[in-house]
Amino acid sequence: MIASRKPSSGAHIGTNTSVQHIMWRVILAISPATAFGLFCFGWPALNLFIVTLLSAVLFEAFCLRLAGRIAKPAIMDGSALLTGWLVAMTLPPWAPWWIGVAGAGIAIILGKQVYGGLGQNLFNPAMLARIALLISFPIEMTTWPNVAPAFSAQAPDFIESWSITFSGLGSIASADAMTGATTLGYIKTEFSQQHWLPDILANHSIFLNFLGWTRGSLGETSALLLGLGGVWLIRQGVIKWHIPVSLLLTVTLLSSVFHLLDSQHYISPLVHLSSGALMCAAFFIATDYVTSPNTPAGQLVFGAGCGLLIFVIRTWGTYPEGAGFAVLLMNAATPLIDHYIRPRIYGRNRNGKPLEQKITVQEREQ
Amino acid sequence: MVHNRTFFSHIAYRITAFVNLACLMLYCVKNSLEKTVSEYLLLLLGTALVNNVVLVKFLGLCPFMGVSNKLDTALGMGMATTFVLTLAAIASWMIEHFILAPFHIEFLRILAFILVIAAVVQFTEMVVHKTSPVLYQILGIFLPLITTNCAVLGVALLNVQAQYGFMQSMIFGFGSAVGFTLVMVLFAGLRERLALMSVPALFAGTPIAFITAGILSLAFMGFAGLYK
Amino acid sequence: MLNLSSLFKGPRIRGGVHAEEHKADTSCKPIAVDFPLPKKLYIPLQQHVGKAAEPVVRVGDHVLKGQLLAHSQGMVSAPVHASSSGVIVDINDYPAPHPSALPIRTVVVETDGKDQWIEYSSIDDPFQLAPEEISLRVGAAGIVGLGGAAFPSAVKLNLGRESKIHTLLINGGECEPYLTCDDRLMQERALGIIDGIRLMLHGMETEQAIIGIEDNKPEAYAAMLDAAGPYPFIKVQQVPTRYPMGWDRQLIRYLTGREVPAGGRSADVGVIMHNVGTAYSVHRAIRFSQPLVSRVVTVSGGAVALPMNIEVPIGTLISELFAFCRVNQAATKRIVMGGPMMGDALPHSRLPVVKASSGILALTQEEIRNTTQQPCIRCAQCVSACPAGLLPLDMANRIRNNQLDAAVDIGLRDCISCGSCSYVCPSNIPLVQYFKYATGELAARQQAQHKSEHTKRLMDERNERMARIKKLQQEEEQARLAAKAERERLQTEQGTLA
Amino acid sequence: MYILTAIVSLTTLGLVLGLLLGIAARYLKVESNPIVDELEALMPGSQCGQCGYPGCRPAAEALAAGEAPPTLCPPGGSSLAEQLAKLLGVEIDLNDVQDPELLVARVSEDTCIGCTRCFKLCPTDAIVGAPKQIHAVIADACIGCKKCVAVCPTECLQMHPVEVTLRSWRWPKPAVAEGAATC
Repeated sequence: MIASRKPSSGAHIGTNTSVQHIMWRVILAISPATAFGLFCFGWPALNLFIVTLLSAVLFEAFCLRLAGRIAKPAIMDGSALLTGWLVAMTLPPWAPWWIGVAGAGIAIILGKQVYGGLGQNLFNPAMLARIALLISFPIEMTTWPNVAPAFSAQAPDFIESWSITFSGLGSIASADAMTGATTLGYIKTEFSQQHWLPDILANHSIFLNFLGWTRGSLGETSALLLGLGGVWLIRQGVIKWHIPVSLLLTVTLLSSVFHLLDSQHYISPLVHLSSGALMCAAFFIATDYVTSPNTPAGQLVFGAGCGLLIFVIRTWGTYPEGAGFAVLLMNAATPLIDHYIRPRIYGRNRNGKPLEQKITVQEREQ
Repeated sequence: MVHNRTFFSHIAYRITAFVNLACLMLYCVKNSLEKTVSEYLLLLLGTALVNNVVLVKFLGLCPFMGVSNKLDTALGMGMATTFVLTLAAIASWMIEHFILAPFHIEFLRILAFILVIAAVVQFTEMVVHKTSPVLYQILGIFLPLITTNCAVLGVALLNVQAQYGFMQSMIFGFGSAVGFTLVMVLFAGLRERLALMSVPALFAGTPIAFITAGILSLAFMGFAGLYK
Repeated sequence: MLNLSSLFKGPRIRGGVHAEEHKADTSCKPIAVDFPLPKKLYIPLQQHVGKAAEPVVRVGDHVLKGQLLAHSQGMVSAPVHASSSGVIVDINDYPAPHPSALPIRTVVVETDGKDQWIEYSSIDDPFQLAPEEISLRVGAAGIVGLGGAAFPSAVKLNLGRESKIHTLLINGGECEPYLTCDDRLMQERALGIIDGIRLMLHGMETEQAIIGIEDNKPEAYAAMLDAAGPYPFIKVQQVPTRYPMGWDRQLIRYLTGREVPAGGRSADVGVIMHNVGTAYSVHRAIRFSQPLVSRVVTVSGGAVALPMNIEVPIGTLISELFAFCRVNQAATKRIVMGGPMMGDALPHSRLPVVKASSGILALTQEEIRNTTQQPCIRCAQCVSACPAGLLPLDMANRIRNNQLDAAVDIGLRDCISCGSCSYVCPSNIPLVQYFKYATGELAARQQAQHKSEHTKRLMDERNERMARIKKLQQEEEQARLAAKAERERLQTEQGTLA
Repeated sequence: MYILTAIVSLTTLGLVLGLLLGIAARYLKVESNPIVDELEALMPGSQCGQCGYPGCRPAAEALAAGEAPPTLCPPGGSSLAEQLAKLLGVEIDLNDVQDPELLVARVSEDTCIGCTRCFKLCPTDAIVGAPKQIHAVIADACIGCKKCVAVCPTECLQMHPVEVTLRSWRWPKPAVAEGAATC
């Protein structure tokens, strides 16, 4: 009767969840939105998507080999795939291939492996990659192609898409006819030319925007699908509701207050909520385990902080989309939130001193 | 956890001390107020976040890297620097307007400013040594080093360069100090978590701290354009 | 998924996990009493919290069932009795039922098969006895907490009487998966338990008792309800099923709404808690003055062909118990004494059953939590699972980096090692082992500190003694020199006189 | 003309500030450095000298002055190193400080001739015995300083690791997941 030599303690039984289990379910949750995005933007988007995923996995394998650890298990747990997927989702659909590779490189190497692999990074790798690219390659990162469903007339066919991805947009003649600004970018440029709200959004339909039929990043156009994926993930218990709810609530509250005060200068909450980037940030980027606080109260504060920063940057900042910066800044604040917001320990008050609930003898007499 | 809660009340005590100091200053120059309060609030936010003295103007990097491995010491250092910076901003404005300008000896500006800053730092050192010897022991060499902190002299010179009035230069000094403390505390939280991680040996210690500081400054660029 | 309903219904519950119970295969069968008397019984002298018992018998003595083998020593201790009649063959060191299986002084009784009780006088009305007499008899019967803590019950009874507690709590929770011995005990011997509770109330001079039973044991609840019918001061209450509901402070907070202060005892909030098994053995001890010589043990697990609850004499070897229940030895990957969440993994089965072993599990590879560790992804499932409100991931992080004091700062002392965090961890990190290692390490450092203070005192005393001796020698030296000089002076004077 | 005003203004400024600092210095007087006493209180105080300083007080002063690392005291082991580092606010690498391997002397009865040389030397009087009688070592008092082993003529005094009993058994530290970066 040989039992394990090494004495093992703690619970001898366990839930059979594992890291792979969680990662694959998150990937499942974001696949509908990505599929819709790939459908909207056709072949070039698919090329970019595959290039980004591949380079993410290759970079991860390379770093693990460099660190002298066998790469196979770490690759199989899907974390590199998920990071690459999220980076791809935030890129402009027709971006050149080297944007995808650079994004994946920054996310995996600088965002994760430098800190020591899974579970050790301080900042969300996908957002780090997006911000680094946005600041270093402003042109490539802000050319938004029109929605051209895969098999419709104006969609580039397979060969054309190959040239778009691998030799840049300049290669095809009618490049500028095919691109334009996203809703938020358009509003910001209009504001700078002193046109005010009611007439800018005259022909803009919030519902189409919400569905995802608009210019935008590869996987972040359809707020509806992202929202559904997020709710499913909460139902599955993979993420908690605290961060998405407090983030969306803060953005809606702030935007409705400002919209009521001055509807000419501040866009309505519906326009805010219909942007896919906000939904993706709320459900998939801000709720990244490693870089968000670990207590529900802390998560509420984290979500509110993200919402506030997103609103501030979108309204007054130079960059149209504030989600990336907001999440990075709040990731920097997460250790502080964890340090000061802790659950109350049983038998201790908020300051950690034992409770003075001792029952005096007289009290027991009556 | 136990000690940081008492430290929390310690900070609250210091903040209230600064607040009534600020109110006192505000009161004695109230009549020279020509700008509205929201103007000052915007200036404060602008200096603290938008052009943050450490992450955007890259001033005061040596204490930022040197003292930020523990949250309490970072907070202590931030408080000490705030105390020095605000006093230095006020003193430098006075020297500029009452001594240098009337006698046209602007060429002595840096010398005079350094003299005042050194005095203020020496005074702060005595205060810290008296109030909390533990903090004094932990900050060690970095406390007198505030004199050479380029943020302190930098802010004083920027005040003069931007021809800020008395109120504005004080708000500018206080704002950049708040920005400094905010970033110090954020960075200290990050480094405390880094210390518990198994970072690859190649990056362990200072290299990973530099990378993190770089990413933090990248994140602060999000505030660009918020305030001209 | 946490069932959120129980969260809102009882706002006073926090954390905990919902483990699948695996109780079905043993909770339907009655308690088996047909266990063949083993040839040898290995009865350890230390089966309780506190000092080990001191043997009063010698090798070769013939003893009867229930006869005192070793009396208790000091304040917190419990006597040990013979589980069956026979001859003492050895009093020596044998492996203890502990993960390390290190030796412990054990009395080995070779049974003669007669299983003859020592003569005892059953008293007619125990309620005439003085309360102190009740806790004296409970102590003499060697009764300890049967829930797994094995704290001598007499000490608790005295503590309860002195601190005038107002409620006696009976823990019928049995929240650990696989274990059903309390459940069957309540269903079959409810009257004995109620009688034991009344005796304990009398012994502690308290007015009311509350029995907490998890709502996944309806038959036990029904049996206890009608057994407690005639006594209004004994209330039976259902509690939500969520591990660790059986943790005394969780039950106290749920049933009485009060929280035991950290570092304090449950008596500080006027409550004492006992297990249902303890109540039953108090009933047998006072009514029939039968010491604690046997207990109901749940034998279950994937590798057990005949899982059952069985009344077993204390000191039976687990290997014999496994043989009786036809356990498939090859399939057994881990033997666990106690519940699967808090129990100890035993290295082999040639270890005796003791007073605190509420269950013996033979787990197969599928049932065991898989041990391939992965890095912590800070998913904070353990934070929401911790009933004491701690941060298991941060504590484990600090312990891994040898910062034990930092781990104590964020609440290591309040960890009850209930296993909920390592149960839910998707990366299979042995969190509870980190905390047990850290607590053990801190205790070791505490001892080293005491030892260094002790040796410092010894050194100082020795140095003083040496200094004193040297001073004495110097004084003698001077005295001798002075005497010599005196003698010489005398001689010179005599010389001059002569 | 400028030189004169420059010199005058700067000197007056210096004098005024010096005056202010002088006044402040008197109010904010601080006596001796309290840190040294705290450090010494933490030390085991066995004046063993293994840290290279003649005693615990000089070692504490060196620590306060920053000349010595907090890991200077081997008997204190990692717990003392951690406490010293916490008080001094210094960052230390705890893994290379191993706790001293606990050794205890034991007399093998058959070869002891009762020469009493060892128990005269033992700093903590841990060895008991009389001339021509077999000696014995009290395990609790022995600090493993190995002085007696050197002086025993018949080599009967040997150092043995303290053997683990059920009470002193400790849970081992779990192995770090091989998945996490081990380098």
